[in-house]
Amino acid sequence: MQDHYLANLLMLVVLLPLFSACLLMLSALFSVKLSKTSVTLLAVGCMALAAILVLLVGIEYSDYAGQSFSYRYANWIEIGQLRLSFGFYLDPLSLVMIAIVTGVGFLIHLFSIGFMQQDADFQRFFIYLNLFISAMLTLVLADNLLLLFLGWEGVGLCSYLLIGFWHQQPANILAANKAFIMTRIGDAALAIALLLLFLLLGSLNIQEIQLKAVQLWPLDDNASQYRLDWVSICALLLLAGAIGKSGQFPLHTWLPDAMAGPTPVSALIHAATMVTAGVYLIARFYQLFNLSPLAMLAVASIGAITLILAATAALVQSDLKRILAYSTISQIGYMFLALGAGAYSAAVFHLMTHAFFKALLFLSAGALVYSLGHQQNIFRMGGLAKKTPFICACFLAGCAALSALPFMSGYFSKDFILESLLQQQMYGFWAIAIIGAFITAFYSFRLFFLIFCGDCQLNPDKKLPTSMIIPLALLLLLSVFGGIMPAVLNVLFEGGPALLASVTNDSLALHLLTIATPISAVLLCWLIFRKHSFSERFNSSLTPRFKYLLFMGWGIDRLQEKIFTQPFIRLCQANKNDFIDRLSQLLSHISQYGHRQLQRLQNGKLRWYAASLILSAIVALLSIVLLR
Amino acid sequence: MINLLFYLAATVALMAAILTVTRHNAVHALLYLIVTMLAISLIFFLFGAPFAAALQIIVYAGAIMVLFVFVTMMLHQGELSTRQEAQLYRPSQSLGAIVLSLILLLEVVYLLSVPERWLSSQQMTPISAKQIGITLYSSYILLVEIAALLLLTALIGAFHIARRHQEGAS
Amino acid sequence: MINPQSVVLFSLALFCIGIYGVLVRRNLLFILISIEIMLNAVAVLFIAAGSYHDHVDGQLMYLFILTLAASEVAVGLGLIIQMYRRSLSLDVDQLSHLHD
Amino acid sequence: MLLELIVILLLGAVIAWISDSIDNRLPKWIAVISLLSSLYPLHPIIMAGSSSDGQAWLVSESYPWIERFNISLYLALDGLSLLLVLLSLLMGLVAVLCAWKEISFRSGFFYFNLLCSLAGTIGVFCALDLFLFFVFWEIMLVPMYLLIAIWGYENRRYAAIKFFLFTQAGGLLMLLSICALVLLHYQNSGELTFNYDQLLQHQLSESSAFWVMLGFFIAFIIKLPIVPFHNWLPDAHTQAPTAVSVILAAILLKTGGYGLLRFVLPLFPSASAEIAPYVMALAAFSIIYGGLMAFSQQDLKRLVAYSSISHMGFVLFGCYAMTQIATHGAIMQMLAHGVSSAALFALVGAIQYRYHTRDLNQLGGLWLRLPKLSALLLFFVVASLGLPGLGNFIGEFLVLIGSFSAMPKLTIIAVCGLILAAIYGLKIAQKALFGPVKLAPCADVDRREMAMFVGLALLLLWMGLHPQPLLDLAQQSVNLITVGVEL
Repeated sequence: MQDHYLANLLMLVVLLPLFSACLLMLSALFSVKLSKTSVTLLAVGCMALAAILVLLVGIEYSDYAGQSFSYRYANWIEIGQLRLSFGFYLDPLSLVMIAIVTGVGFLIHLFSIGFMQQDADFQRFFIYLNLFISAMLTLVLADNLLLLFLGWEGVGLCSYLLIGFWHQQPANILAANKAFIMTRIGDAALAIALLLLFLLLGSLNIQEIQLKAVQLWPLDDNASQYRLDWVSICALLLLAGAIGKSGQFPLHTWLPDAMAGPTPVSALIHAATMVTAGVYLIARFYQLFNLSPLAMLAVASIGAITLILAATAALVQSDLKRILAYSTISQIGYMFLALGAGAYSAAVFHLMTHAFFKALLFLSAGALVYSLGHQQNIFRMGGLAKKTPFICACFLAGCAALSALPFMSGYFSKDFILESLLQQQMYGFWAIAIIGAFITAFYSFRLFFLIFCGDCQLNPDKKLPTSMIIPLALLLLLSVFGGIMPAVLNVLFEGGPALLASVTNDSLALHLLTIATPISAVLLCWLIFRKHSFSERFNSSLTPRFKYLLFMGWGIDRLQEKIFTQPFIRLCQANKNDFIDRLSQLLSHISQYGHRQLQRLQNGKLRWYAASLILSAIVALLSIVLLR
Repeated sequence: MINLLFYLAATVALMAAILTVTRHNAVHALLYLIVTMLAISLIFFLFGAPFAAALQIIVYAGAIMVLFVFVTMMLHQGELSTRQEAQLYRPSQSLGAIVLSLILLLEVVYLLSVPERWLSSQQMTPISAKQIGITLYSSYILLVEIAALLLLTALIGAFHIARRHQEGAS
Repeated sequence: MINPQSVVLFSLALFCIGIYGVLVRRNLLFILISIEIMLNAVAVLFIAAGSYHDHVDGQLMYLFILTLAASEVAVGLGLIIQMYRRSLSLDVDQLSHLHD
Repeated sequence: MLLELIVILLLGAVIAWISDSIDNRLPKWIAVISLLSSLYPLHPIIMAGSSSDGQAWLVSESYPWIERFNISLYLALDGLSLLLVLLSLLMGLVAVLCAWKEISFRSGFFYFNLLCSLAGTIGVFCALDLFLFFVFWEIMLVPMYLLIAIWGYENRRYAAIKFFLFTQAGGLLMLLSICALVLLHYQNSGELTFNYDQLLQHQLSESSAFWVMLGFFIAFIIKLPIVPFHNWLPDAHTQAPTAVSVILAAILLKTGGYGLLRFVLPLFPSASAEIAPYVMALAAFSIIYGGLMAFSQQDLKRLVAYSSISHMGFVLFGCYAMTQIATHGAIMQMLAHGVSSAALFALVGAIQYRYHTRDLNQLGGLWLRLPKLSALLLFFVVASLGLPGLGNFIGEFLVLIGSFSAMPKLTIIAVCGLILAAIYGLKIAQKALFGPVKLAPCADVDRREMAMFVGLALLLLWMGLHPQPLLDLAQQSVNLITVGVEL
């Protein structure tokens, strides 16, 4: 009975946003005009309801004491061995995820009411947003890989639609295309992983897969550790899927461009939820990944590379949202690093706090952009602290959390990651993470100082509506205090390092280092800012070329374009007229040529005919005589 | 002797034929053609086919040639062609034909002068018209029908083709 | 006894003269005349073969050739008349515009 | 019952033609009525279809025809053909709706040809006498040629002749193969028969089976079409009027897949198994090549046509993987592609009807002008690029997962086709729907179009979310196909 109740709750959580999206869509298709208020009520109302239902789910689920709960609603496909159903799987991990999705999602919905108020496509925006929420919830709740894939592609589609929301600018559409296609490359890898897992293990149910994987490929201590065996291949393919979705190196280049979408979208999809789907995927398959040291190393390496790459790129950007995008990439790199270290709880913890503070940062950036009339260049801003104190406070909290200043939410999670790295004796990665933390703190406060300190250049011309202030305030609280409840997350995974393990003596010094790093970065940043050394242009710097390289995100974008995109387009252009068609036309050309030649024989000259008649008679006679 | 007669007639036929195809004037050509026919007719006679020889002269040298001559004359109607014809006519031009025919005539006279010679000249037993008629109307009756059809068709066709189109189709 | 080889050679020579006429002359009338010569060459061969084999068929074939020649001449001359009416010329090469 | 079905359509065709002289609005109504009434003889089969009781055919009937050669009107339905017949009728309806306003020139003859072609197609799906099959195959093609040649666009004669030559060449090969098959059977058993069931029992020697199979195979892959023989399709689609494009994409291409499943695989199991790796490589190449070509097109209809080639590559891929799942996938892919490509062509036709252009460079910013039509176009584009939850995905997914065990490397190549699908799919959206407005305002979709498109969209959703009834219906046929192969 209780099962049914919980199952129905879960289904409602997923269906409510879908229902509102469908309703709005149908009303648009059939020309039923809805006022903005009713659209708001429907979309945000459903979202609020979903968030409340998740709360109920949480309460209900507490009875299960960490046991997983799964429920099959209906069969999907059933052919022989292939049995797929619409089934949800709830465990602490997915609970945390749906809580983040609905919670942050609701706040961002609320924020969007104000932000999108003036937009003509108000209704379309909320259709996409609700659709996204529903797809994302399907993704995190799915009990089999195909349903997960459904959600996975669904969020990709919504992301595409929302990046290209303002579709009249061709640049936005290009960004949207880029996002969809690059993630699609990852998705193809995920699809192959799915095929491979089904072939090897004969199931697509996530839990079953892991169970069978553990039985089939027990971790062998004697064998060489970094072997490319089947489990590694599966794990690496899953990783490739995660890389695409989560904007990790080398498929990260779409994410900075994705900032073309409306800011709430950037907050929801490209910071808080969708891009963390990759982290979720790996966390969901943690048993499988545990079986493959090679894949774990790959996860950690990719995390480390991305973390440094994106953080350094963020150092020199001038566009407010681009900085935040690079910072997101970098923070997800942290999560990957944690995953690679086996610290799944740490990764998910960081995912959660990151969702809070990055949503806060994006939303306050959105509020800022909104009140400044769509100005995004940070070098045009300055001294806004007095004009917009509330946004300033939000931003400060967000930056502090991002930089992992002590006792902000980001501090706990990042500290936890660093600690797990030490526990796993991954000192190289730990060093990278520390450097990354330093850079992170540096660029966040560069951002903060440039916007809010110094001389005032711009005047905000709009007041924030309440619907924007409330979510900002709530997120502010979450960013500051969101790190104090990690104990819940301890039950997420069996094994792996425990959360906030007792601080041992030998790591105390290192612990202090993790506290000191961001603080010193902030101080350094302040010094440089006082000397007015930050500059939008590149000529003032000692190494302008290097700075430009950083500005271009290490040139990876260019490289990809040169290596893949342009040859691809050139190939397609070259064969635009289909050479096979040409070949078959050759056939018709040959027969036409033959026709013309034969036509010349039929010239209407009687004597020519007589001659050829006689000639052929002679040839025929000769051949008869000679060949006999 | 018979060989000599044959070669003589054959030479006449060939020469006449060559002259036929090389003439510029159609009437001259036809004249030589008639000579050719006559020579061939003689050759038929030598081969013991008197019926064929007779037919050759009657139908070919007679009927068909008359057709040709008629047509040729039809094509050269009018004052102009008459005047041309007057200029063109020279008795000397018929000399070749006369000589060739004379040779043939001599041959025929030689043959006919002594009946034994005529008979002995035909080593191959001559085939009489009666034999031909019997065969023709027994085993070849179908071919006769077909030939009749062909002639009828040719008759109608020739009539139709040569008719003057009054409607002014062109 | 007439040598069969010489008969065949004679017939062939006559036939070739006919061909020569067909190929070389452009006047339709001459072409028709040449065809007559060719037909006669064939007829000679038939008659000769018939009498060598002492068979009546040779002369029968001659009869049919005669029929054929008569029909051919009739139609051919009709065509010549028609052509002359249209173009006032008997040049076959001028007829080539018929082909398209 | 099946004969009635075909006769109703042919009768409707004749009446439509005649009625044109009374009023030129009559033919389309008659077409609709005859399509709907042809469902009547089908309804007991559909009722019975859900409860399969292990028999090979859901319904079969046979009438003597040319007794001297033992040719009969042997018609039968199993799950596979029932599905395709239903698809044909439905898409026929869609085609008529597409032609509703577009065709005014000699409309009686148009609907005559349309219905004849449909009748031929349905005959192809039902016929189990090989000679009858061939007859229907031709009945289907000749009206199609006329439809393209008379009502097509600017370059219609070229396209029509190309279409005709390609398919006719295939048809000729098939005829040769049919004759060879029947004669070989006659030599071995002394019984002259064109009957499918009897020929199925017959084992050919290996070398002759290969050549006979090749004739059928080439005929069907020309129809599908698969890459070296594909080039009639873009031209035919581009030049054909919308309704004909719909029929062509939705149904006619499926006869190729059907032929493979019904004839090539069961009749020549060992020969098929032998060439399967090469065929799958060809199919994978077709998937990739079609995708690449689709991307480089400027003409919207051409683009969709090339995408069809890519999608039909999946059908061939699934057929020759010779596993149950992949065969199911091929069938699902045929159905889903039938619906989605029909909708895409209808939408392109609707755009062309409004703006008289299919050139992607001249379109642009359509979303602001025709928001509903654009939303629908986007939906079907997304469906055709294989979004999970819609029919095409189920087809592709089943094909891939079924083939992976057979040919892992080729399957991975085929998966790359999904990336290409995204690339060319988004190109449509980018060039036609988004960007600055280039076109004048125009009336958005009307009620007729809306009903049609929403219906198709719901159908795709149903296929994507609850494909099980379709899979169950096809199960019997799939068993037949794969069991033969596995032996």
